Amino acid sequence: MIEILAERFNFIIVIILMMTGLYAVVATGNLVKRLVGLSLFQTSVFFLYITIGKVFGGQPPILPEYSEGHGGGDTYGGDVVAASDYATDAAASSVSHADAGHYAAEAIYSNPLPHVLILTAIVVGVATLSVGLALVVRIRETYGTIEDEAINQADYAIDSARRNT
Amino acid sequence: MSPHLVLRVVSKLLIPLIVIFGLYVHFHGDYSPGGGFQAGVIVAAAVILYALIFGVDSAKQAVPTWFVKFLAAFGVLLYGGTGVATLVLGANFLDYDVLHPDLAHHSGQHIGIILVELGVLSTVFAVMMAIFYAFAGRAPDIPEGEW
Amino acid sequence: MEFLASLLPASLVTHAPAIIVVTPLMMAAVAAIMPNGRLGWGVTLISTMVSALLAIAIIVDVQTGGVVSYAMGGWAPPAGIEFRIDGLNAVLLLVIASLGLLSVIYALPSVADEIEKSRQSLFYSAFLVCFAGLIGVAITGDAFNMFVFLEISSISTYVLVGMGAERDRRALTAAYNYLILGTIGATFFVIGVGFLYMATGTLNMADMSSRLPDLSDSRVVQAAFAFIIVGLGLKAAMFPLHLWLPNAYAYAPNFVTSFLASTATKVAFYTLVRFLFDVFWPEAPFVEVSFLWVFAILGIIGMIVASVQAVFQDDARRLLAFSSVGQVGYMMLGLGMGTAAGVSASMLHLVNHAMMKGALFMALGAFAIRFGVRRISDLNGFSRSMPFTSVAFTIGGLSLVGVPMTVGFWSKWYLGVAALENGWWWAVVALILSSLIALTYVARMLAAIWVAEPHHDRTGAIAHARAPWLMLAPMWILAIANIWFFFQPEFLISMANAAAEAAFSGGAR
Amino acid sequence: MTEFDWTQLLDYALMAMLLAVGIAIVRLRNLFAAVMLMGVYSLISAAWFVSLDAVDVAFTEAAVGAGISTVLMLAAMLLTAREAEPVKAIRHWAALIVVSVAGAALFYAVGDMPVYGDPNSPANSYVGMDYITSTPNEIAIPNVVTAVLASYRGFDTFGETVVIFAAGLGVMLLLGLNPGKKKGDEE
Repeated sequence: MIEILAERFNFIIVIILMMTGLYAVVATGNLVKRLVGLSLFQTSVFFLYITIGKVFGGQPPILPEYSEGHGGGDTYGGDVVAASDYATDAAASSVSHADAGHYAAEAIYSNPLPHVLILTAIVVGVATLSVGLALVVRIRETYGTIEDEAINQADYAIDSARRNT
Repeated sequence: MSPHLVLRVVSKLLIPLIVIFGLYVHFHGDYSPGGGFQAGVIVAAAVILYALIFGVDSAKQAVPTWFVKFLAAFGVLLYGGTGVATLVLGANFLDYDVLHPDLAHHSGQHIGIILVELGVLSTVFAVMMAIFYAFAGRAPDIPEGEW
Repeated sequence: MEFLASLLPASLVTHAPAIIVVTPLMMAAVAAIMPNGRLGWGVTLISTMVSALLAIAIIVDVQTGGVVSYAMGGWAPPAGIEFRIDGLNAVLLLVIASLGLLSVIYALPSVADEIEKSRQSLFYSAFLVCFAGLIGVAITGDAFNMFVFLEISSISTYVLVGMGAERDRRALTAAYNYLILGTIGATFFVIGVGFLYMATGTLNMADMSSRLPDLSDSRVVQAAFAFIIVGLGLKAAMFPLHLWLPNAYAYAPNFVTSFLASTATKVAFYTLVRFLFDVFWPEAPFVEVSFLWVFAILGIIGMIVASVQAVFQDDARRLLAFSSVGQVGYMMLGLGMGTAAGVSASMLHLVNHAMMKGALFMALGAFAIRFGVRRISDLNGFSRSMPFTSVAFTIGGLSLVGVPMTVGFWSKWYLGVAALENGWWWAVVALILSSLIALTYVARMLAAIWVAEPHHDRTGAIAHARAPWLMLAPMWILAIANIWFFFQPEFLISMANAAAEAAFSGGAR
Repeated sequence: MTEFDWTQLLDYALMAMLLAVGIAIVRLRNLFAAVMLMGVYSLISAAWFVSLDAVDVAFTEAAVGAGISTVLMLAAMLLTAREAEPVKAIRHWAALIVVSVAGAALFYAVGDMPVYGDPNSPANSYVGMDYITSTPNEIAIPNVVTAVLASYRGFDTFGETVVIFAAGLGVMLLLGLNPGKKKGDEE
């Protein structure tokens, strides 16, 4: 059992962070604090996706630059290759277009797909946070408080006042 | 000696560099980490720094609110427009190969990616500015002294 | 239908799935920079018309050619994003496009009355983004793309609900709570999709369903199922997860409520059906048990409890919002049967409920624009002053109860027949019981409108304050549809059966 | 985890810091400190993303997460309140119940999850890796993440741009841009 968990400690960290975020959202009465908990909860989802895509010994999924001119325009192609030597420290010789596909298979890269998904999720998180904060500012201006018990009491007072007019 | 003299001088030097770095991140997005989002946020950070030091009203003269609203809409239109252009040229939505005849070097893809990232850059920059103006414009509730 | 579809050039129809989502999004950007509200409304009307026409073209395509698949960016499905429209989401397209168009026609006077002048064009832009998001969720075939469109429609919905604050400040807290619960629902959905990606390695739903059956004992897939059901249940206002809905629908602007009540929860219900039947597969043990216990039982409890809560409401729109939660319970019951007849009955009820609630909320909006009505007691004696609106409201109310001569009867009938086929007599009892409760709260409202004497202080203004034409027309189109589809139900029933058949045949099997 | 490579120690340290900062944020009542710690939390997560080979995500998380979110929360906090009420006992226990149920569902599934960093786990042996082999031939740009972001899954990014646009709309609608006073008050 410990062996299984030891190999997957990243998921355990993700789950603990997820639960702290969820706890903050449910427990706190303060509206701003609840949004902080919500962004904590969303950030832990980012870790879940990225740790899926991690490959041991892998590099960031950025292929070494290779020449564009495998057909015409060799002169232009040559410079690019020369300029890009510093990028291919691992690769022995200069890399032409056809080799790039083959070369890419040799080096180990991490999975690029979760990175793309998480770029989207970060933006969604910030969008939700900014709309939430705009609502909290408006609530503060109309109700004068951002504690949800006080807000409920204010609404309840108006309701009961209206009910017996 | 106006207040924050050191801040003013340093920021006068820094802000253009930040904007240039933002554009570098955008245009170098094909080769190194970066792209529309990061670039938009960096350029917005530069203008927010300007607003913090020289006051929100002077920032509003530099980047007026109607321009921010227009730029946000322009970004979405630019992105969608690239897609509609590929549709008009006969391929599926957002299939950039039709944008440029030279298929060997995939220049259609490169053009499409740069255009799309420009759309993202302008929308993200405009929205970050809009959010900053919306929050910064309202009277601060807590008096300065109490920090 | 065919005549309308033939209007469009062939090249446009092949790209219809992309254009139907992109037009509202780009028109939203155009509407945002419009100088005044009327121009914003014009842009919105044009783009909803275009989307409605394209929706008809796609539906005709689906009926003739089976599944319509569109690869975004020209990349084949597992690598690129695919739009996939079969019988199941064709029904959704029909509902969203038609109700969206009618709501926009209804919008001009209602928005002019409730939203401040300088913000109307931005308001229409937010509506267009929500409209495009709902269509996107309905027709995308990629799990993560569905999350992106879910967020697009949700964020604009939070803003639209929050805009009700110019009339009633409680709209702000309603929008805030909706945002928190909606975001938790969307994040649970993303966790579920992440687990499915972890187990299958792909994000395309059709591809995912071909790889899932041989992973049936993997606990990751079971956890993914649980998280996706809770996430989408939150979005669909399934019974225990519906707490955000009553306040959100009650305090939002009237136009927003009439659009959301007839489309938003329906789309979330569709995603539940899509994931249950097309991504997961009903024979799996953990899915099998969920049918009875999660969907059927919770559906029935939801029907009864929400209808009872509706009876005790005194705010007219909150009453209808609680009844909406009850109606979602009907759909969940149909889904919980797990049979083709059950799913077809729930899809039929989905369309019928969209028509009923659309008419009801539009009528309430018309009452509100003239007299700013909030409580049911304010509705007294409205039949004298606004006869047309009252008749439309009555037709909608009777259809809600399921009285013969209205379309609600058929959905209750087919739900009952499906339940009996399944041998669930207790489901039929629950159906009848909740219909009786629905009768009480509808009768309460109709009595206020037709029987009660108007308030003394309004007799002067009550002479004949008819609702503006732009509000009456869509309201009456829906009211007439409620009756017409009772006598000509074949079209809706064939669409519902095609949806059920598509649900069962989709996916791996 | 065959031979012991030292970067693992860095990962352990970052994870420990993340946990500590996360729990501190939840327990703090002073909102100013919580917002500052949120910025710290984003920067540490950006650091861990770098060691997880997710350089684009680290860049975005640092710029958007630590930069803009912290500025936003500070501005909002300036406009609202600086101190949160203590958590009531009833809500504390309700939260613990919800959290333990969700946590149990997650821990139940940990057993079958692929091993951390396993190259032939289902996720790392199918669509994700195909992008690396097909990008040189079909799009020919080095940064595969940008290729997937803008071209293969370009429609996702279009949806994302609309999400940011919708958030901008929302803030403009709810709070208004309060333009310069001299040009007539737009509100």
